[in-house]
Amino acid sequence: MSPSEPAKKLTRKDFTSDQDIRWCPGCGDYAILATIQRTLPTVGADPAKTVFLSGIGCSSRFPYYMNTYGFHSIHGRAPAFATGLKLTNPELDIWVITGDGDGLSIGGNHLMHVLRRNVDLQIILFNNRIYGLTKGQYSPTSLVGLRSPSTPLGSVDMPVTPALLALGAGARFVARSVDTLAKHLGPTFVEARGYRGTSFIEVLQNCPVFHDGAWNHVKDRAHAGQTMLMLEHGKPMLFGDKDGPQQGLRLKPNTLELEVVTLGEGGITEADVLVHDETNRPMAFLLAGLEPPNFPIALGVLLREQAAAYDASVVAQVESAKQSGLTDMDALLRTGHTWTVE
Amino acid sequence: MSPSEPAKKLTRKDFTSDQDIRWCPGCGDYAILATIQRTLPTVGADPAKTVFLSGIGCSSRFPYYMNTYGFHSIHGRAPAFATGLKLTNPELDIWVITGDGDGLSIGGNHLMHVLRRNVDLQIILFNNRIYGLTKGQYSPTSLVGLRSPSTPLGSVDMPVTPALLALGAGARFVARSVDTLAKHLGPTFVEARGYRGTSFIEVLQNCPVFHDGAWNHVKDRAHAGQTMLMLEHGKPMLFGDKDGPQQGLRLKPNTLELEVVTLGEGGITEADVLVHDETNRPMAFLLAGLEPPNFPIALGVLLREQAAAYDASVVAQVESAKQSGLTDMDALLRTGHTWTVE
Amino acid sequence: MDTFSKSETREALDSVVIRFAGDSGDGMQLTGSQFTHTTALMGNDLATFPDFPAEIRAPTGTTYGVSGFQIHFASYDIMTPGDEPDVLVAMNPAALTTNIGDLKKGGLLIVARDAFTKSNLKKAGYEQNPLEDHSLSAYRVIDLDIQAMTLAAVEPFGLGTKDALRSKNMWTLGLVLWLFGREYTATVDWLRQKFAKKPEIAESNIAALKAGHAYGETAELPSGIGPYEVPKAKLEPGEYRNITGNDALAWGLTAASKLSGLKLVLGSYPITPASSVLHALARLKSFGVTTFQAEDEIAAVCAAVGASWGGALGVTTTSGPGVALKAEAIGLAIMLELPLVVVDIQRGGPSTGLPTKTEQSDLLQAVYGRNGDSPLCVLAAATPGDCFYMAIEAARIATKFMTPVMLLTDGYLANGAEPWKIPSMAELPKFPVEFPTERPEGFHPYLRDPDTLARPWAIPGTPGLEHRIGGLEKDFNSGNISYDPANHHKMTKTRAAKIAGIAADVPEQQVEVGEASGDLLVVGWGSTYGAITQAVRRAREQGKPVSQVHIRHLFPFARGLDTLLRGFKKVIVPEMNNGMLSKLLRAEFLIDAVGVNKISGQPFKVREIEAAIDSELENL
Amino acid sequence: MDTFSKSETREALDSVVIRFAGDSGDGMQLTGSQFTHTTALMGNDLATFPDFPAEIRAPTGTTYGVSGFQIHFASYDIMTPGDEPDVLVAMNPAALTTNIGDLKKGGLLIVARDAFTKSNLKKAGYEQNPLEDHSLSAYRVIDLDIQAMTLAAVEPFGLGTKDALRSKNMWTLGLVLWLFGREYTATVDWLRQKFAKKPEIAESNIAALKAGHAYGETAELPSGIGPYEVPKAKLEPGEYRNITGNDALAWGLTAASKLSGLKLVLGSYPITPASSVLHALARLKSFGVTTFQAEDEIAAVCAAVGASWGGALGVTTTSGPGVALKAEAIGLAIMLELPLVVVDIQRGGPSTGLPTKTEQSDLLQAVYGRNGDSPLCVLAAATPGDCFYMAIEAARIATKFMTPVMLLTDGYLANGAEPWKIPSMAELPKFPVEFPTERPEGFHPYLRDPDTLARPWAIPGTPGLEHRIGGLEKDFNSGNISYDPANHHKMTKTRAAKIAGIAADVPEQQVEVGEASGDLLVVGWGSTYGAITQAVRRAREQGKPVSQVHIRHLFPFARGLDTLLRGFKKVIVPEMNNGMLSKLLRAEFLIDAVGVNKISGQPFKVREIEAAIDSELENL
Ligand SMILES: Cc1ncc(C[n+]2csc(CCOP(=O)(O)OP(=O)(O)O)c2C)c(N)n1
Ligand SMILES: Cc1ncc(C[n+]2csc(CCOP(=O)(O)OP(=O)(O)O)c2C)c(N)n1
Ligand code: SF4
Ligand code: SF4
Ligand SMILES: [Mg+2]
Ligand SMILES: [Mg+2]
Repeated sequence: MSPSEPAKKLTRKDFTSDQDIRWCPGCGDYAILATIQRTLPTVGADPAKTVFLSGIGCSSRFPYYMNTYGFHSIHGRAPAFATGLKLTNPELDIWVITGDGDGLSIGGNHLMHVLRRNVDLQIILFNNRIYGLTKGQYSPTSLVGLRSPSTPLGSVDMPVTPALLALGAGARFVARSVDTLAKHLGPTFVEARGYRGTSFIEVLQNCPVFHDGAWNHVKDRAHAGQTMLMLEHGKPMLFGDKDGPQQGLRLKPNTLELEVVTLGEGGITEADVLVHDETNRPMAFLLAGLEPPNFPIALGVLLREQAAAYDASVVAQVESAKQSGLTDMDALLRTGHTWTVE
Repeated sequence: MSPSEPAKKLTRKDFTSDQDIRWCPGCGDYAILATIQRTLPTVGADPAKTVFLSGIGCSSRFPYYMNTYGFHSIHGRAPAFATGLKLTNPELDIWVITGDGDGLSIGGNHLMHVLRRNVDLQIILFNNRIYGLTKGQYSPTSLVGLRSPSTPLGSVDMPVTPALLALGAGARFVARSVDTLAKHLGPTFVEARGYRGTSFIEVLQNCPVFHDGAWNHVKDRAHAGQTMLMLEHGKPMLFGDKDGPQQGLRLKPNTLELEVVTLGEGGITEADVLVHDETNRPMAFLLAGLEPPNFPIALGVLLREQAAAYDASVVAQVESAKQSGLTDMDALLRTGHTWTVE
Repeated sequence: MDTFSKSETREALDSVVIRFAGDSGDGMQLTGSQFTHTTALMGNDLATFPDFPAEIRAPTGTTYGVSGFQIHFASYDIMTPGDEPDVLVAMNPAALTTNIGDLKKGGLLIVARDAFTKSNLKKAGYEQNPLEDHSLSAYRVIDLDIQAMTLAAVEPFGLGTKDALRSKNMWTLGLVLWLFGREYTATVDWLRQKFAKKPEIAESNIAALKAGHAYGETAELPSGIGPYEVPKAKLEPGEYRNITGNDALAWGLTAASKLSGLKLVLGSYPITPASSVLHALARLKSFGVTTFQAEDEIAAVCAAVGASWGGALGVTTTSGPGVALKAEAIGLAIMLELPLVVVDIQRGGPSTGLPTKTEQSDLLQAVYGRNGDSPLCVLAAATPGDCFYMAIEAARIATKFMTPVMLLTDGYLANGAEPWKIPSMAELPKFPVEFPTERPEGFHPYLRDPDTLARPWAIPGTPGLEHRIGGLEKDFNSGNISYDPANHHKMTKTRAAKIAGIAADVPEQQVEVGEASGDLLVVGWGSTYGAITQAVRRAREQGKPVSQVHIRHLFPFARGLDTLLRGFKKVIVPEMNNGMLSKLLRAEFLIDAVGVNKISGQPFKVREIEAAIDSELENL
Repeated sequence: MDTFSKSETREALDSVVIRFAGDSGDGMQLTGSQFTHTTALMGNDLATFPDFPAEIRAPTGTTYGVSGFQIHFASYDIMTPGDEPDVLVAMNPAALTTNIGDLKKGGLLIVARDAFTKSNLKKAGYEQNPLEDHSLSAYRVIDLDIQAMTLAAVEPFGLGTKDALRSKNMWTLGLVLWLFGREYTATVDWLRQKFAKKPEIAESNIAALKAGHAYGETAELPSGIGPYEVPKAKLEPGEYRNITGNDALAWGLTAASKLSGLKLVLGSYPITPASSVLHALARLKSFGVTTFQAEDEIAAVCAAVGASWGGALGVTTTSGPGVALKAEAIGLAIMLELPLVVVDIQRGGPSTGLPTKTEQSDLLQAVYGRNGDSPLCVLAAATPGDCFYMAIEAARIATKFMTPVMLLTDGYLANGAEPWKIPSMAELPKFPVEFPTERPEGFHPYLRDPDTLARPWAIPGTPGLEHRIGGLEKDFNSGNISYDPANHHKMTKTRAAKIAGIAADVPEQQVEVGEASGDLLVVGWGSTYGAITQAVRRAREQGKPVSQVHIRHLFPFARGLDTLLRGFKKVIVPEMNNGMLSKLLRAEFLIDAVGVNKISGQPFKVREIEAAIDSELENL
């Protein structure tokens, strides 16, 4: 908080810009926006030090609606702009907003490199499994067979799983949540913000216009307990509908496979259920790939691994060079051999 | 083989172009070239149907030395050219040659997408952990701390592991070998060529000029038995120097971690050692990340998963449309409403 | 073919411009295209201009969510969608406020009165209801409770209010069709086909359509308002259809594949306003068309180049920002001397700019936007239907000269439609391509045809022609890599000469309208064709000494252009950019070509060009 | 400062051109730069031209593995590395065959005779040994067993033959130093410093160096051959150093950061010949310089733009193919109106082209290579040392006008060195940047300074100035997204006017040499400066009516250029491309500027420009 302003308690309004929101009615983006706007005041965020930076897509309109610094860049490149900005001013709290097209199609390489470098940013990927802004073409997360304007006979591209891709690239904080699950989404953002390094958060988002119900198999209220696994560090991985049986994930003995077990069946107790460990990378790999119908989808923090943040290392190197190296420009120009003409 | 030519037994010479090789003396690229030139005749390859397609880098000079069709494209984009070529003529046997800079830095996104699509190609990534052609800057596979012209105080970027990245992107055939291990490299190429889909092969390559010995910790002849694990499908993962003890990899009971065990110690027998299963993706993830000194590096086929090849699916869709759809251009121009002016 | 059968007395009009405007969700584009279709069947000439917001579905009632569709139809041949509407249909207050400024004084305004609710008025920024405060007295207003009448008409189908209201555009269409003496049969057919699987939707829409039509017939419209008729235009005999530029382009590319005998391989990445070419070609798989939606524009063009090397007609379609990304790879194609068609459907720039608006501001990027001396051929289409022919021309030149060709169209051509006389494939000249199969004496990949300077298109898979190509400079005599200084000079000159040589292969530049020399010449390119032609014709009808040249071959220019330009005292160049063709003409011919520039994301009005002509003539 | 102390009788020469040529592994670049260094210390003016192969280490003995270094030094002020060498040092047959054609007739040829082995001769394509077949009779040949003499000299250090032979370049350098009356002290010091950790290597090299020098002193050279001396040049008094263009550029950028008070943030991706700027800046972290080696050129420029938004001096360095990739992002920076310095160190194109050779063929890409109407400022440096000043000028304009600036240099400037009078920082004008901290009345991010039309540089982190920017068109009055047609026209014109306004902020265009009007004007830009100046001076010495203008501000042009151009009967434009500045001049001023084009990857020779001058004067 800046010294000139008296510390006052901020509210959602302080994070809301005066611009009309231009998403379609019913778009999942509204819910995500509301959650961010409600969450930031609770963690003492300062609008002046907060930056939302996006690419191009429906989701990438996000920065216009936040009363913070905002940068609506070009398609796919947000992580690169964010890296330059963070290296310039590491005090900023930077949120990168991207979509499954922006972040995984044209921008996949920047995403991968920012993740491996571990620049201190939050990256929220709005995954609606479709190109919204350009009117509904299939995206890298669309399932095989999807009929879209560019795949009238059904897509034949095998999709990518964002969390797996991130893990493969070396991401150290990987989380997943759902647009409309504000109570899960808000805390996930808080965790992400707290992590020093790149936090990658995939948000399952519904595009009612071009791919309505893409996540229904996950979100379906009737079976949400069975289709979503809410991860908690140190807690057994249990799930199940309120009134149904409690289920859990177990490692098949001596294999590398997970299986769903039902508590109380065949003598299975909670003790048999695998305990989530955020620091266990192989576990994160296994969890990232789970999907209904055979498994619930894993939500929450899949992986949190401490590591040096890139911006901190870069700054440290510059600062230590300043201590020990040449700092006088005139002297620099005169390094090496010089001679005088009289 | 073309009908016009009588089938004759080809030799290395048939795959050798008349161009002088312009790599530095001692470069690992020579060994890889020789192995390819020796291997192709053994599998009945037809120079007229074989294509080598590369990006830019020392390694990307490769196509000039092969007496096949060759295409030296631009930096990082070889997978995209190859995709277009393969969609045009699926009969061609296409080898993409790339480097750790070409394929993982500027070209990371194309690599990731070709892998997820599973276009039927072989992609050989020459990993010398350095930018050779531009004189020695660090690359995405360089280790933290590497001093290079662009990191005079040591690099602070966390490196990427090519095989992990490939797996995260959804690659279905992932292998690894070593430039100078012709006896391992040749058969690995044969396996890759036999796979219908994208086969990704990382070759550990030495650049004696700018990063000499980058793989010494793996290749060191004295301990090669301990530093290399030669994977064989269905065989226990054993390694060890000829005269030293036999070691193996085991899954730590009920965890997701691998550990090194020594046969004969503490009652460990071959039966305790994990058996390699090329079709087991979680296992491939675990193997891909192993590196000396704590583990041997895994060489050979890490993963081989059957799946539809993209080019085959695309062609099938076109062919079936040809059967059932409109094929008369005049009729097409007259679809929908037309009217006549007299 | 439908005919007009009604017998009311109708006022005959020569030409009418109607603009339909409403919320993005109100179906104005459908309404417009159905009206267009029926009008075409009636034998009028016509031109259309859809203008929709960048937002997919902006919140209802907002001004930036307004979607418009303008149609100009007449009993003579016309070339633009009209400067100002004679009739404005405004489905809500936002549509009214954003469009009323364009309506001709005394023009007809049709409004859905019951959409003028308090909340809609507020969203549109009205403090008072304009229907009640005499602010519209300059127009002839028909304000009707269209929503209520629609609900009444579709009541029998038992839809919810929200769904029922969806048909209000059809009610309105019915009324407007009646007003201009048009049948609704074609729309009825279309609705039945479109909603074949949801017959209740089809029937409720049809009911609304018929109700609107009936309302016109039975209700008493204010005096002095309609009904009208617009007699048939005298068009060249033949079979016609409506066609948008992007459809024409997709079909032209497919036709080029047939005429050349080449497989068409499109590498593309969605971008407004080019995406619909990808969509159209994706539907033509039965013609052997392969479409590849790549991960980005770079991969898209690279895939097209890979396809070309493999012996396909490699094509990539995009808009300005995409061309910027493709520059490096296009440079490679120039070095490789492979055929490639790059289509740039221009939109408002710079950067993301105005993605859904039209502009001609990529011309200099097309000609010069690459590193090194890297000439390629640049063409531009003039009308929606011309996109078909220019696509074929691009493919012809690309394959004959082994070169990338950049074809420029724009958002206006892409989405605008015009009646198009359908060609027969048999009339179109074939340009079969032959791939060498024998190894000629001294074969190398850069051995040139002495006439065209094109290199042989030897494709992988051909026994005996194995070769290596790449982006490094090639030796003129062997095709191997060469760093030789004199060779590089020679190769640069050769690449330039090859492209310059295309001029000898295309028709001489003709005057479009008027004499080949005189006082004032108006030079245009691309989609300004209609507006310029109309303006020059009108000026000439008034006896003004003005001619028109329209350029389709922008690089190299066609032979004869020089003489034409020098034949006039003054040359003006209307462009939807800040002066690009004028720069090329000045540099090439040293003539003082003066720009008439409009950079508003909107096409020229005929009137604007007439004004430019008048002011130049005054100052001559 | 070293002085010359020897007392032999030496033939005095005004100027000498020496070319050292050998295998890439022979250390010719080191030899050349050590000779350069000593020559600078001797007080000569000089210019150098390193020319090395694209291969990192081509196989020994091959022609494409030959590496060359040419130095021109004189007792007067010179500006080019010389047309043809007076002296050629050829370390092997490949070096001889690739370079002998350039040696002046009667020139001095020093060859390592014992490198003319059968296998080396074969690799160089010689059927006979040229040292034995009189084919070199046009030259004065000194053929020595340099390898054997080197081995003898370093014998005491007990190195293997391979290592021992590494010193043969030092032996040769010793001989050449002696020949031109130069001391070896500076090289000895340098060797001791360079090999501080390997004293045996230092000492064996020193032994070889001394042995070569001693050989000159003691051995009988063929009559008529040396020794020579080249008296000091009269240079402006001051402290001097040698500097390459890329070092000057890196230092200029760092100086700009000091002068502006901004943090320097470089986003770059390695590419020949630009990489060494990244390397140089990476070594300047102690000056607060942040360098970011990005994953590609696009990320590099985007990071620089992100840095600029954050309040840094954002810079990106690359060569032509990289600029092509950056085009889209540069367009965004234009729309965002943020400062950005893009340095294009041009190389031979198109495509990968001739990566290690020089060319000026990115000029039109710099000016026009983006989608939309997207003007930016384009500058060019004229000499290696000028890169320092133009880097500062680029930063000054970028920050004052809130615009991207493209600075063009080329491979010749990048690697070439010249003696450079070292400025003192106190003399250089500061251009401090202020970021607004208070929210002015009606603040919005596109509120403009009425003079410069620049928008405020409000940086994230500043309380109260929160705002949103992006690539969509902005409203002139609020900075919000606007699709309004008239606004887009106005904003396009405003962006153009802002860039055009830079002309008022830079010095008027001056004549470089000669009168401000007359018969013939030679107009150049960039690295052709030296050759053109020398040629024009020579022509004027012969009484020819020719003047010279050299352009540093290429877009917009500086005021006064128009008048200058119109003041001459004829204007010629020598360029290392197929005609680019000439196009810009023709389009802008409608004057018949005629290109003199050399596209060989090699800089102009003075003689070539003299010839062009003569032929133009004849035809006047
Ligand atoms: C260089 C470039 N290429 C293409 C586009 C067109 N484009 C805009 S958004 C988009 C895809 C958006 O998809 P996604 O990131 O999933 O966002 P969503 O709209 O679904 O939120 C595309 C292809 C563009 N603006 N710029
Ligand atoms: C667009 C573009 N950017 C940069 C370069 C310069 N460049 C050529 S090769 C290379 C890196 C090569 O590294 P790698 O792929 O690891 O190949 P290696 O030389 O090590 O085999 C770079 C940066 C280029 N040619 N083109
Ligand atoms: S198109 Fe889809 S993602 Fe875009 S705003 Fe509309 S509902 Fe949301
Ligand atoms: S620089 Fe390294 S990788 Fe390149 S050719 Fe030389 S040794 Fe091989
Ligand atoms: Mg999406
Ligand atoms: Mg490498």
